[in-house]
Amino acid sequence: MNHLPVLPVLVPLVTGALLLLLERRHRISVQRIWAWLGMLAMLAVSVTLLVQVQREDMLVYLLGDWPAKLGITLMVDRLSALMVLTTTLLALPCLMYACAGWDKRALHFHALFQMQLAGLNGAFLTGDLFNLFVFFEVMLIASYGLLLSGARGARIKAGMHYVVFNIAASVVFLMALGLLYGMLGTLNMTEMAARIAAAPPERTMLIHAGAGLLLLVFCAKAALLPLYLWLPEAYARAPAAVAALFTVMTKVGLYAILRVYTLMFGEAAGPLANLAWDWLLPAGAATIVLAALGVIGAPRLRIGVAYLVLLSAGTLFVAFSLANPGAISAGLYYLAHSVFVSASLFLLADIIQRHRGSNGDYLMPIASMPNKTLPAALFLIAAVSIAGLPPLSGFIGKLQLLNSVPEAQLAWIWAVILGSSLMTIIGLSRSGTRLFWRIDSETDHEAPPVRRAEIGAVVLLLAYGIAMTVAAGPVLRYTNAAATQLLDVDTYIQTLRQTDPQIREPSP
Amino acid sequence: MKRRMLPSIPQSLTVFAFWLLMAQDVSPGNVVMALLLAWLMPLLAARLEREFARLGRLRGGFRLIGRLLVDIVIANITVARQVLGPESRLRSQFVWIPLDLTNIHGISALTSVITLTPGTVSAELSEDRKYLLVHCLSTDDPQALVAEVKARYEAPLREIFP
Amino acid sequence: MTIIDIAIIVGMHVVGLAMLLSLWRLLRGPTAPDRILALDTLYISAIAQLIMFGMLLDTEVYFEAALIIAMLGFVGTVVLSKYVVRRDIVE
Amino acid sequence: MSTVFEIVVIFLLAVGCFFTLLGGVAMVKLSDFFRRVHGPAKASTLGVGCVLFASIIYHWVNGSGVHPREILITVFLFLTAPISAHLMSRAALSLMDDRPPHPDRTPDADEKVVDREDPAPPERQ
Amino acid sequence: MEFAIATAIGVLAASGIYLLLRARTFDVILGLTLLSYATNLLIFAAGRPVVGKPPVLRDGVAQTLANYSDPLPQALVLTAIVIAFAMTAVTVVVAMREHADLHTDHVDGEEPDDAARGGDR
Amino acid sequence: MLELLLALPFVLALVVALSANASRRTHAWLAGLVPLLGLTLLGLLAGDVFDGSILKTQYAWIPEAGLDFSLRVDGLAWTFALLVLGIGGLVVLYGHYYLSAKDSPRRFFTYLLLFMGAMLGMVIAGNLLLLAVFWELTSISSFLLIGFWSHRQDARQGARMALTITGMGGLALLGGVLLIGRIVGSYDLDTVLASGELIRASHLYPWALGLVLLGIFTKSAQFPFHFWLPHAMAAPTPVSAYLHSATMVKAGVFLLARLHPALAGSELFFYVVTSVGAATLLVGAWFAIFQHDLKGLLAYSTISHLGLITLLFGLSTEMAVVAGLFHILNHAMFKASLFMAAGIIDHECGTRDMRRLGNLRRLMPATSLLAIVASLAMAGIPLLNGFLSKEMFFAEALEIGGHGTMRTIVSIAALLAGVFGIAYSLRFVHDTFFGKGPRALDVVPHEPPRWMRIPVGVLAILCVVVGIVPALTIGPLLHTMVRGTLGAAAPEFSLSVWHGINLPLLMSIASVVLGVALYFGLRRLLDFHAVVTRSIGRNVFQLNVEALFALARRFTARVANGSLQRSLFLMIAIALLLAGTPMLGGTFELLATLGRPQPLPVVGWVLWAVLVAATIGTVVVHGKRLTALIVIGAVGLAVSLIFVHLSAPDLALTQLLVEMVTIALMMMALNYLPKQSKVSRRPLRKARDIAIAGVAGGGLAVLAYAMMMSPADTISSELLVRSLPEAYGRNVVNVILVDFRGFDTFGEIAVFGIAALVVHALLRWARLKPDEVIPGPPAQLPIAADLTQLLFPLALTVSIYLFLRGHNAPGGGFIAGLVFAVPVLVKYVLQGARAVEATFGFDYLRGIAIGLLLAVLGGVGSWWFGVPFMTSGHLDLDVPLIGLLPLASALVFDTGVYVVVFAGTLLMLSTMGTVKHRQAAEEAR
Ligand code: NA
Ligand code: NA
Repeated sequence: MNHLPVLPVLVPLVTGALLLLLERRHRISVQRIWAWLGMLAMLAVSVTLLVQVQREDMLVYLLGDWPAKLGITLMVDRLSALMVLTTTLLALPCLMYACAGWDKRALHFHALFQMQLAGLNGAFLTGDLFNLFVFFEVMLIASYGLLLSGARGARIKAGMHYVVFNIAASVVFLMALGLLYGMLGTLNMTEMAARIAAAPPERTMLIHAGAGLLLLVFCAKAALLPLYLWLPEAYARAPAAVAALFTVMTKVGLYAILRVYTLMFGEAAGPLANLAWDWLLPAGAATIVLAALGVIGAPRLRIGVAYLVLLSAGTLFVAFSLANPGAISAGLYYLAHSVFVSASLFLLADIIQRHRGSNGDYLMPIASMPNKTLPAALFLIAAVSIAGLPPLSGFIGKLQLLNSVPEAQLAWIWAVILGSSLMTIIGLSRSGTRLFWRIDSETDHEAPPVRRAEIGAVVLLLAYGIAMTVAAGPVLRYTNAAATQLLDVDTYIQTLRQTDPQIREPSP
Repeated sequence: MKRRMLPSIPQSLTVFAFWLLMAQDVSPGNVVMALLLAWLMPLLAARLEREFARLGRLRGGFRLIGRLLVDIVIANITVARQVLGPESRLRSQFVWIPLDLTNIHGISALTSVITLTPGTVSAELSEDRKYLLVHCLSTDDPQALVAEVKARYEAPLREIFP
Repeated sequence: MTIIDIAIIVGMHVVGLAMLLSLWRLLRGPTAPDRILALDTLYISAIAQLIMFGMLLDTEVYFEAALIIAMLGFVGTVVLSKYVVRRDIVE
Repeated sequence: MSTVFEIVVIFLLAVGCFFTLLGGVAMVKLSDFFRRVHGPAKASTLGVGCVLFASIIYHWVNGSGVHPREILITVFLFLTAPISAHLMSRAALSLMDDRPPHPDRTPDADEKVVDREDPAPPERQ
Repeated sequence: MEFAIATAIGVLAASGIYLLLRARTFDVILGLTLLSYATNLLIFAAGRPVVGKPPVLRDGVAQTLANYSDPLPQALVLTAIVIAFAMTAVTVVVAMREHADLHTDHVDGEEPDDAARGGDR
Repeated sequence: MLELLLALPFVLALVVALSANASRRTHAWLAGLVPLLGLTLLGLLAGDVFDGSILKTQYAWIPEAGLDFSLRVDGLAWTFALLVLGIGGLVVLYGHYYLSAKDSPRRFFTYLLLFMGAMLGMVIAGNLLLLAVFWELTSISSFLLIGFWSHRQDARQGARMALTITGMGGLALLGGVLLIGRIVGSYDLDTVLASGELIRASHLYPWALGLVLLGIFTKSAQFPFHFWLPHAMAAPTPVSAYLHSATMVKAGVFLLARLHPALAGSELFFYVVTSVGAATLLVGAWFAIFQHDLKGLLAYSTISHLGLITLLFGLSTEMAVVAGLFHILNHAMFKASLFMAAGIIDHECGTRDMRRLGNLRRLMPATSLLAIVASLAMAGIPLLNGFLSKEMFFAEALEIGGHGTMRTIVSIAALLAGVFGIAYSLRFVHDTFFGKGPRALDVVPHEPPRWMRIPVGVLAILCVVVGIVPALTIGPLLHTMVRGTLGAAAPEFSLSVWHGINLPLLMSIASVVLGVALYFGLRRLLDFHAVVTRSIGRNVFQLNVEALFALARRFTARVANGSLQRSLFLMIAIALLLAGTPMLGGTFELLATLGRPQPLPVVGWVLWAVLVAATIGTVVVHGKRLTALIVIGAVGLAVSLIFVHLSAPDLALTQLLVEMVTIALMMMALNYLPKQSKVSRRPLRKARDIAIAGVAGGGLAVLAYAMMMSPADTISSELLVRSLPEAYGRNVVNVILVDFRGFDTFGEIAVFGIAALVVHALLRWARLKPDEVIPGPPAQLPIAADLTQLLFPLALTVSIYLFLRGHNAPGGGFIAGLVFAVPVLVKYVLQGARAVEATFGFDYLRGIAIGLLLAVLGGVGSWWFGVPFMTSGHLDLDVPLIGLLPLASALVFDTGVYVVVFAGTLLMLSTMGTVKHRQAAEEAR
């Protein structure tokens, strides 16, 4: 029996629980060691998962050995494995950064961090819609903790907005679940897909309403226009390591959209086929435009970076709603890239903030910044990458995306995507020149030490991007395969129905 | 030692009976379980209690309960009349009942009893624990009420909670 | 339907009326203790409803619910009253 | 089921429901908190007690077995109802303009009117 | 009965939404509470509620949906209740902290007139 | 070898960047290695290239995107590489002496090498996409170079402007390249160059051409994008010499040459490129006359020359291409040397302002001589290289076939440009080296170090040599270059100084005469000193950028103003939109087809009434918080009773218990919140909210009703059937919770535990002030406390009972955990926190951890039997005396649930309840 699919949830959960046990009695160094052991185990698991998925196409894990439609199923396809690996790779430098000091100042940091990973991984792996909700909640509540632990003042304020907004979205999620279960009688996504395809016309309206609410939820989590207002402050106020980890949170919403609206409301869904994409394409493009304005208008570096996260979300919306294998593949590549690079920018912003003393990361006052060479160089790499300039990963992602736009929509989508790149260049070149070019190194305040772990974390994140650039061929082959697999709904239904429990009777 | 292992025998007995009653089954398994709980639960409870009730003579207790049941029924009817009748006829007032009971468990029991018997609701125990404030729905003679409470309920309770 | 069933149903309606009366007090007030009292009474009436419902269906599954209300239903009352008295619930 | 039991059950039910209703009526009809509290504090308690006994007898006789554990509900109710009443009275007392003075003490002179709807301590008003 | 349940859901949802849109943290929390009641009832309603058929199996009664109500939505609602509670707890505490740190209970952490005068630099 | 050539600059850039402690000289030598070695490599390649063969290497990089790492060297690429490396070498040498002690040579040479690499990659790329990649890299590295003196505002602005304009062009180019790829199906340069017909025939051709040209024009500073170039002069002079005369700005015209076979040959191409080139030619030349800054003059002259080259490519005849290529080389020579000369002057005099300079031929004769030679080349004076290409230009301008108007226009433009060219060259020479001056300098100028002069000298000598014997010197190179550009279509031509007296020669003479006249005429007419030159383009750009920033700032602040109410309102509105759209058609029809609802007894309506009245009551009194909390308690109770009524005892229990805990939580919080809401004075907002809430509620009610009335089709019947035999439980809800969907519960307790952690983390160190404090000692509640003494152990017993029985009757871990926690809560309330915590002494935090681990353990146990996580096992333990003891493995899991719920609840409540104590303890310390 291969238990690998459940490990991405269990490993961080157990690690988190152990860390909680250790908290009272042991020094921070002991906690860190355990946290790292957990992380390394997680890394091993995610890599193995990716390898196995490439070999076997799809892993189905029937929890409790119940037939798929009775219990909860974990379904690992290429997309899930990719998301899990991305999350793990992101978490490593985040943890590294936090271990440079923040973890001592935020109560329960390590436990919450692991729980967050468990929630993320669970959301990526589950094949059950309600279970998706549950893991969304695990992820969210851990994120509240990470955002608010050790917080005061302005961060609490941002937290309030973030928490309430997400809870309201969760309420809508539950409503959608109620409607969908009421009409379809099951919660297994694949089974739901089969039932939607066979639904009689008088049921369409209610299913459609449920699907619409569900779409709203995912868009809210993914920060699509106009549901993005919560994001900039929350991300800009979060502690650096946490903000960096959060870059993957909007992607969970995107993942969910991709999963649900290809599997359940894909080509086979009859009158409900492809119901999401018509809404999402223009909204995604509009998100890009507004986010680009946000990047330019940001008074602080971190706000700007938060808008970059938004911009990447918008780009992904466009990519996914084109709903062809090429675009989805490009989107997946771009997703991983944007996660890493925007994370590195959050971390950098924090380093910069500390080095600039009381001026923080505000762009307006002219402030000196000691020891700026290394941060500046790293900022340059990150900026080039996130703006989609060659030769780094952002460029490759956008290139592939541009390549997959069908000719009918070519002009305006290209204009939006290339235009957003230009706006990013304008915005980031201004930030960069203001932060690093203002004054020579002689300063009025003492330079804080450059902590090696912090710089290391940024370097690691950027190294991912560079690795993705160098190995773009294999990576894109993988994402292509993932996208093709994703659109092949019949195989999902077949695979699921052919997976029998180990010892129990299959469902009649 | 006994105190640490079995903090309160009355409590243990209560739990034992309680479990069997609730499980509605006197199989050996349940008896073992009941014994186990009868030992463990008071231990656990003891972590939260400063002092357990010390019981005196219990004989008076059963008589008290019997009397109480009758009183509750009879006096409820009185209250029904008073409530359903015109409100202007009610002569409500507060009465301080001086206490002879010093045992807090006794006072508690008295308070409950007063509240459960109709016509009176105990409202407050003075800080020095010497008086109990009682609200009467309708009485013309507070002193008689005080006397009746002391005789009917406080006296037997003083026997149980010396 | 037996005569007892009819009695139970009538009883449920009577208790329902009692609940409505409590509701009236709950909404009307005027003081906080009045509302607390009304809520407390609603809880107690609920026990009667549960018991009669269990009788009607001849089932025991509502026992636990009734037990819990009887045993812990006063928690709300305790907390609310303590708040009125002291503002600080846990001192 | 024998008629005797039927009569007993119906009687208990009738009494129980009557007192429960009485509690409600008392609450609506009477004009002052301390008068109202009399109703629920015991009428309702007694009423529910009666219904419970009716239920025990009913289940016992009606075939689904003796369920003496329903007594436990009564026990708990009788344990907790006084606590509730006591605490609510404390709350109401703390809001009263003219609290009954402690018999050993003279009344305070500076007691003032308080907002009964949502009480605040006098010194803040 | 369905009509009653549906209207109850509607009233709860409408009230919840109205309170959710208020400006004070406490009102928002109340609104979320009402909304989650509405949601729970909605999920519960997905099981096509019936009276008196709790899904606790009895001997000799065929194990079909004719004799027992749908247990699955009940389990879902249970989970939803618990999660809603957890979320309420967090929100309440954030509201406490916001009031303590920012001296206001406005959801945005500042009174609107403060914001008009000039917020973030 | 091509790889090695390309790798050289990048590798050495890295080496330079990392050699932090090396001396200035070392840095320069490391940087100098690149051109030295690079030129050697080029030399090795020369044989093959001059023979006309095309050298290629290719590696797959991203085959999915058609992006191969392929390098390709033909005559054109080789020549450009020569230019990049050759002038690069001179610039390194020059730069070493030019940089002051304050400038970091490490930074400078790193950037310079990066640029060199990017430029080299661009010219030898064999794949169009790869070319675009390097193209953007030149923009980025030039941004760094222009901003090298980052403390100067003009440097920062110039750098950003250059980046913005060329970055935009780069993105356009990328788009164009992608379109070409779409048309051709490949980005391979050979394939693309061979597909000219195909490309020009495609309906995408205008788009592709437009985008590519946008890239080219921005990079080569063509009108109207020319204005960035003068502002890029804030860069150190070696950079200007290198980037803004010899190489980067040539990238555009290089691409024009490179893609000539693929794109040129259409009317569109001809008109667009020619007119833009002509406009640039004139604008640049005209503005050059009025610059006071030496580098400004040179920059505008560069613009003009780039316009000339562009114009030549626009003409598209073979000989025009030849002329264009020739002028690229010539311009590189004289302009680089002029920039360096300007740099020397700046270096020695401390100013580049021609109004303060003059008569320098006395002070620095050698430099002056070289600069004058180069200026004359720029002016197109015979026997210098500039003359040759200018003659060819005049000749081509006069020979435009078939375009009458265009011919006239271009010819006049050519003549005018010649005139202006003479004028500004004259101004350069006259104002700097002759006349009076210099004025008000801080230093006495003298000759620079020898090694600084040598690069200028080399280039100036080249100008002369090429000017005199072109066929011998530059001829073969130009031939190779032309062959590389035009391939088979390359024309035969010969370079000679004297073509006899013809129209072009007459034009040259005329332009010299008119130019001199213009210069001196202008001098007489207006005082050059007083002429204020303004860059309109720059102002427009700056205004636009500022407007963009202002718009972005205002818009973003307006929209994302942090208002939660707005966020929520939008969410609800979108929900209405998304769920309402499908309902718009057919709701009534659907409702009409539904059957009759089940009847509801009066008791049900009573519950309904309680629920609805209490709900509305909550809304009405929401401003008074205590009241609202009491009233909402009735809502909770009504919901529980509805659950009871509708066959959900477990739900009712859970709801009741959660209700109790919630109310405690709320009351604790209320102590630290204002007791009343501020009254909002916004009736419109209220009305809007009531409306949207009403619509949403109504919509949801309709959905719920329609859903309930639709026939159910659920998998639950199978759950009912399999619950007892396979999961050993009668309470199917509980079986679902711990078995069928145990993983949900698993996540749920994680949520619960984390929530407790969050509460703890938020309040552990918080300083909270109660909204109001009631004076006096803590309330003693001895009677209530005493009565709960009996309650407590019984409640615990009930908790155990519910826990053990939960699988078969209402109950289970969650409910039992709460039944354990609630009495403890009562203890907290009645006895005070200190009393409880002193004696009770559980570590709730560890409880949560242990509970979670237990839950995992309960699930993992099944692995031992080779079945998936959480597969329940069942064991009937036959214990002597006790009898059969049924043990389900789900019990372990449920124990975990129990512990987490108990510990989590109490962690939350105790943390909230003891804020004051912790604070007091903190203050006491
Ligand atoms: Na659950
Ligand atoms: Na349960």
